[in-house]
Amino acid sequence: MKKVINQPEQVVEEMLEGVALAHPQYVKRLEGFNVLTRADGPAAKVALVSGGGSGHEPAHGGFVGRGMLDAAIAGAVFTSPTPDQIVEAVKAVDGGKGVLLVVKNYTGDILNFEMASEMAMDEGIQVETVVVNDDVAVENSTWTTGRRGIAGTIFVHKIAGAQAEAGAELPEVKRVAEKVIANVRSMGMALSPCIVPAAGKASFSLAENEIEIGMGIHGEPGTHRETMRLADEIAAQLLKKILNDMPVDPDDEVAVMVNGLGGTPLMELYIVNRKIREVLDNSGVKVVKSYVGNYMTSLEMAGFSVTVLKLDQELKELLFAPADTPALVQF
Amino acid sequence: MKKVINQPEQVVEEMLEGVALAHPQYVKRLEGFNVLTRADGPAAKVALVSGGGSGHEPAHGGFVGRGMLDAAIAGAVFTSPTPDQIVEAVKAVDGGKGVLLVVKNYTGDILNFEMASEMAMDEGIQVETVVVNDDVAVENSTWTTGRRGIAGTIFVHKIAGAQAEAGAELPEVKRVAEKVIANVRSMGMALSPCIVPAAGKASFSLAENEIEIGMGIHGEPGTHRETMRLADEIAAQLLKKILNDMPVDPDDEVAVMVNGLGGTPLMELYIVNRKIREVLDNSGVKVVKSYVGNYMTSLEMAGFSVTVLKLDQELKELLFAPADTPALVQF
Amino acid sequence: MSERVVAALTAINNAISQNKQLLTDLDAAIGDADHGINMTRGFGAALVKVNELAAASDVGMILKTVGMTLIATVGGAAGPLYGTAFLRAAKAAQGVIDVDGQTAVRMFEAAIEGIKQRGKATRGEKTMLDALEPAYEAFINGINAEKLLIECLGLACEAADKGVEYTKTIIATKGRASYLGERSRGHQDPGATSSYIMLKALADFCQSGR
Amino acid sequence: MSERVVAALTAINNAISQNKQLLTDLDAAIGDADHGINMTRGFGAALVKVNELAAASDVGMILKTVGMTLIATVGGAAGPLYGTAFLRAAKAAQGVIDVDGQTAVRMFEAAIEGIKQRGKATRGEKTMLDALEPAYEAFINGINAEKLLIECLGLACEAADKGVEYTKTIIATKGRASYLGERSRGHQDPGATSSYIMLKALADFCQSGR
Ligand SMILES: Nc1ncnc2c1ncn2[C@@H]1O[C@H](COP(=O)(O)OP(=O)(O)O)[C@@H](O)[C@H]1O
Ligand SMILES: Nc1ncnc2c1ncn2[C@@H]1O[C@H](COP(=O)(O)OP(=O)(O)O)[C@@H](O)[C@H]1O
Ligand SMILES: [Mg+2]
Ligand SMILES: [Mg+2]
Ligand SMILES: [Mg+2]
Ligand SMILES: [Mg+2]
Repeated sequence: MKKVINQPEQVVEEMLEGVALAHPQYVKRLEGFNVLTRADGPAAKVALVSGGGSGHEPAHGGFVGRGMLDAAIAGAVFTSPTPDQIVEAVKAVDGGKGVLLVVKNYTGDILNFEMASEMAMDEGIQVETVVVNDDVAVENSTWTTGRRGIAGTIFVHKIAGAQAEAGAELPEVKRVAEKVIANVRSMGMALSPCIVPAAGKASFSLAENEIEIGMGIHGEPGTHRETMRLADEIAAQLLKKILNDMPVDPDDEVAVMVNGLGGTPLMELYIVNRKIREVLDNSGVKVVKSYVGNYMTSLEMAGFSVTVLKLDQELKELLFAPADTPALVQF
Repeated sequence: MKKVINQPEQVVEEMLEGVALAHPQYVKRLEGFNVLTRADGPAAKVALVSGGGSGHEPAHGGFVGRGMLDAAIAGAVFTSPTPDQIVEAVKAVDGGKGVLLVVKNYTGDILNFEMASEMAMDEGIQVETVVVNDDVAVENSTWTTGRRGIAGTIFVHKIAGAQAEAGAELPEVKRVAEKVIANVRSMGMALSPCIVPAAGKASFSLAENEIEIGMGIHGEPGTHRETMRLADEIAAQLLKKILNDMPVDPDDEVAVMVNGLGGTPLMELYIVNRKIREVLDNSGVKVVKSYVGNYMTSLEMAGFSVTVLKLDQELKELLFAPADTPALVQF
Repeated sequence: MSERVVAALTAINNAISQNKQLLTDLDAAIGDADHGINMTRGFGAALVKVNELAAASDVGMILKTVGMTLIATVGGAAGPLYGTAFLRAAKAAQGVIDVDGQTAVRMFEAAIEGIKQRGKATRGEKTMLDALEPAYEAFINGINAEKLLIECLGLACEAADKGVEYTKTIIATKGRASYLGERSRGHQDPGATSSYIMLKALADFCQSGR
Repeated sequence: MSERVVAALTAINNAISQNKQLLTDLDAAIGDADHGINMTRGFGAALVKVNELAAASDVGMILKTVGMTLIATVGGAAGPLYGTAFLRAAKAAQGVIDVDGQTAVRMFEAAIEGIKQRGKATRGEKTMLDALEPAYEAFINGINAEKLLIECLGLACEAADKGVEYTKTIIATKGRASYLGERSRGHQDPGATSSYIMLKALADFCQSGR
C-alpha cells in the first residue's frame, strides 16, 4: 500500500482539517466532531444534512455550501458515521425550520441515521429522512435491502438544496428530494480496486484484462466480472441497464453525470461522456446539463459510474439554480 | 494497460468531443482542429491562448471560459500541439486586441508555439508569448533549458485571464502574466507512473516502497527516488525546496495549490494541504486562497505537486476575480 | 462481580483485536473491508470507558456503557446492531450484581431481540443472527436442562460455530453483502464470525475459572 | 527521379515505423514516451501527402511537402526540428531533379543548420545533433575525397552510429531529458537514434541499387 497519508487511523481527522483550512469561505469544522458545516450557518431555512463513510471525496463535505448541504458528517473510511456525530450536525445547522437527512441506502447508514433522527426528534428538532437508492446494478427486491445509493446522491443534494435555499418548508424539500430519487438511476464499473488505509491492502484483485461491472463505491465486488472492452461498449452497456430500469422517452429532458471513482483520468470520463451522448442524442433524448468529473469516489479506485436524472420543469429549474460549495460552483 | 478508451490514436479527438458535448455553455470545438474556444468568443479584448500535450486534463481545455483562457490547443498525449493548430486557435479568438500565448517551458512547446507565433504575426495578428517555468525540482542554469512549467501555469491563466477580461491591453496582460511567473514555484512527487495510451505500458516502475521526487507531468522520471515516507514529511520537503528557491517573508500573502496528478484521492491532497498550512501558518505567512484538487494532471499517475504563489495587491485582486470555466468557477 | 464482568469484556476485546485482520479480510471478500477495523476501534473505546466506571457499578451499568460506546464508535451496520444488543442486555441486567442462568437467558434474548428490531433481519439472511440465534437456542436448552452456565456457554459456542459455517452456504439478503447476490455464497459472514468470536472469548474466560 | 525520392522516403518511413517501439521505449527512459509514436504518425502522414504530389515534382517540392507535414503532424520537439530540417533541405534542392554529391552536401548542411537555429543546441548536448553532425562531417569528407555517394552515405551511417553510442556517455542539457540531469547518463538519446535510423534506411535503400 502506497498512500500519501500519515497514520491510517488519522486520515479522516487530518483530511477534515485540510478541508477546513482550504475552504474557510465555505465550511467550518464543528469543534470536536467529524462534521463540516456551512461557514455562514445556521440560516433560517430548512437544513440539509448528509454524510456517510469517508473515502468518497469530494462527497460529502465538498458539497457543503450555499444551495446544497448545510452539514456533512464524515464516518471512518467506508463506515457510516455514528448517531452522536449525526445528532450534533443536526443540532448545529437546524435554523428552526427542520432538517432533512439525505441517506444512502446501506444498512449501516440507515441504522445510524435512524438512531440519530430519533435522538434529534427527542430534542424537539423536526427531522425528515430520504433514502437514495439509484444503483441499478443490483435488482431491487422486497426480500433484500434494495438498491445502493451512489453518485445520484449528488443530484439529491443539488436539487433539494436549491429548494431549501429558496425558502421551501420541510415537506416541500422532502418532496423534491423524493422526486429526484424516483427519477435518478446510476451504474458503475471498476478497472482496479481501492485500498482502505487501515486495512492496508486491496479488497480484491483484477487480472490485466478483467473489469468489475456493477461496482459500488466501497471497494466491494460488483455484480460480476467481464473481459475488458472498448470504452464505447462499456458505456453503452451501463446506459442500457439504466434505461431498462427507467425508460426515457424521446424529447424527455435529462441531466447526465459521468462520475470518476477516483483513479480514472478525466480524459477517459470525457470519452465515456461522448458515447453516452451519442446514444442519448440519437434516441432524441435532450441532455440539458452534464457533470463530468470526480463527485462520488471510492478512494483511488479506477472506474466510473453513469447517472441519468429525468427532469421535469421543477427539477430542471432547481438543478440550474446557483450552488456555491468547494466541489460544485454554478451560477 | 487497462484504460477506458477506444482506439489509442483516437483519445484526443474523442475526449474533445466529450468536452464540447458536456460544456456547450463554456466551450466549442474549432471545427477540424484540436482546439477548444470560448462558446461566446471572440470578444473585443486581449485573447489568452494556451495548450500543450493532452493527458493533463482538466488543463488546458477545462480552463477555457470567462476570466481565463479564450482557447486551448490539445496536442497528442504529452506532445506539444503543432503550429498550424496553434495558429488556427489564435486566429479564431483574436478580437483585434492581440493574443497572449501562455507556454510551458518544454523544448517542444517552445518551438511549436514560436513557429505559430511567427506565422500568426505574418498574418497581421499581434502576438506575445510568456513561458511558465515554475518547477523548482530541477536547478535552473543558463546551460540547460531551464525549469519546467507545471501546475503554476493555472495561476498564470487565472490572473492574466482576469486582467484580459478587465479590458487591459496586451502589454499589460503580458506584464501581469510575467509577474505571476516570477512569483510562482512548484514541486511534485509521484507514487506510481502513468501510461501513454499509444505506448501501452508504463514508462517506469516503482517498488512498493519507492517514490519519485521532483516529478514532472509527462511520466518522465523525477530528479531522484526515495523511500516512501509520511505525507507530512513529503509535503514539508517539497515546500522547503519551493521556499528555498523563493523565500517568503512572514506577513507575505500567498496562494497555495495542492494539485493531484490524476490517480491520487482527494482525501490525500487535503492531508497534504493540512501540513502545508501548518508550516506556512507557523511561519506567519498568510495563505489567502487555496486550491486543492486535480488541475494539471499526468493521466492516471498517483502523486501530487505543491505550488506557492506570492501575491501583491494587484495579483491578489486578479486571483480573486470571477472565473467561469468547466474546471474552475469562482465568483 | 463487576470486576469479573470487566475482565470478561477485556477478554472479548482481546479476542476481537486479535482477529481484526481476519474479520477485515472476511469483510473484504463480500463487503467493504472494515468490520475488523470498526470492531477493534469500538471495543477498544468501550474498554476505556468501562474502566473509568465506579467500582460499584452493576452489570447493567457496565453493559450500558459498552452499548453506548459501541454505538458512538463502531459505525457501519455492526455499531448500531451490537450497540443495541448490549443496551438491551443492559436493561435486562439492571441492578444485577451476579449473573445467574436465568438472568443470562433474559440478557441473551433481549440482545437478540434488539438486533432483530434494529436490523429487521431474520435467520438465514447471512448475518450475525445466523450465529447468535442457534447459540441462544443451544444456551436456553442447556439452561432448561439445568446444565452449568459454563456448559451452556460451551453449547452456545458450538452452535454459533455451526452457524458461521452455515453462512458459507447461503446468499446474503441483508446488509452490504446482499448486493453481491449469488456471488456472496461460499463466503463466511464477518458479523456472524465476530459474534462467534465474542461468545468463544466469553466461554473461554469463564472456563479459565476466574 | 521523383519516384526514386518517394521510394527512399517510403524506405525511411518503413524504418521509422518498424522502430516505433524502440524509439518510444528510449524516450520512456529519459523523456515522455512519445518519440516513436510521434515520428510514426508524422512520417506516415508525410508519405500520404507525398504520394498525392504530381509525378513531375522536383526534389525540393517533395521535401518541402515532407517538412510541412512533419511540422503539422509530429508535434513535440522533434516535429519542428525535423520539419525545419526537411524544409531547409528542400530549399537547397529547389528545382533539382537528380541529387548529386554537391547537392547532397548542401542539403545535408542546410538541414543541420536549420535544426541548430530552431533548437539552439550544439553537439554534446545529447540530441539528434550528436548523430547528425558527425554524420555530416563523414559525408563531406567522403565527397571531398571523391568517393561514391553510396560510400559516403555508408560513412555517414557509421559516424551517426558512433554518435548514438556517444549519447549514452553524456548528460542531456537540451530537451526534456535535461531535466533528469545526471540520471540521463547511460541512456541512448531517442532523437539521435531516429536520425541514425533515417540515415541507415536511406543508405540501405541506395545500396539496394534501385
Ligand atoms: N440487517 C442486519 N441484521 C443483522 N446483522 C446485519 C444486518 N446487516 C448487516 N449485518 C451484519 O453486519 C456485518 C457487517 O458489519 P460491518 O462491516 O461492520 O458494517 P458495514 O456493512 O456497514 O460495513 C455483516 O457481516 C452482518 O453480519
Ligand atoms: N534543442 C534541441 N535541439 C536538437 N534536438 C533536440 C532538442 N531538444 C530535443 N531534441 C531532440 O528531440 C528528441 C525528443 O523528441 P520527442 O520525444 O519527439 O519530443 P518531446 O521531447 O517534445 O517529447 C530528443 O531525443 C532530442 O534528440
Ligand atoms: Mg462499512
Ligand atoms: Mg512529448
Ligand atoms: Mg463492512
Ligand atoms: Mg518525447
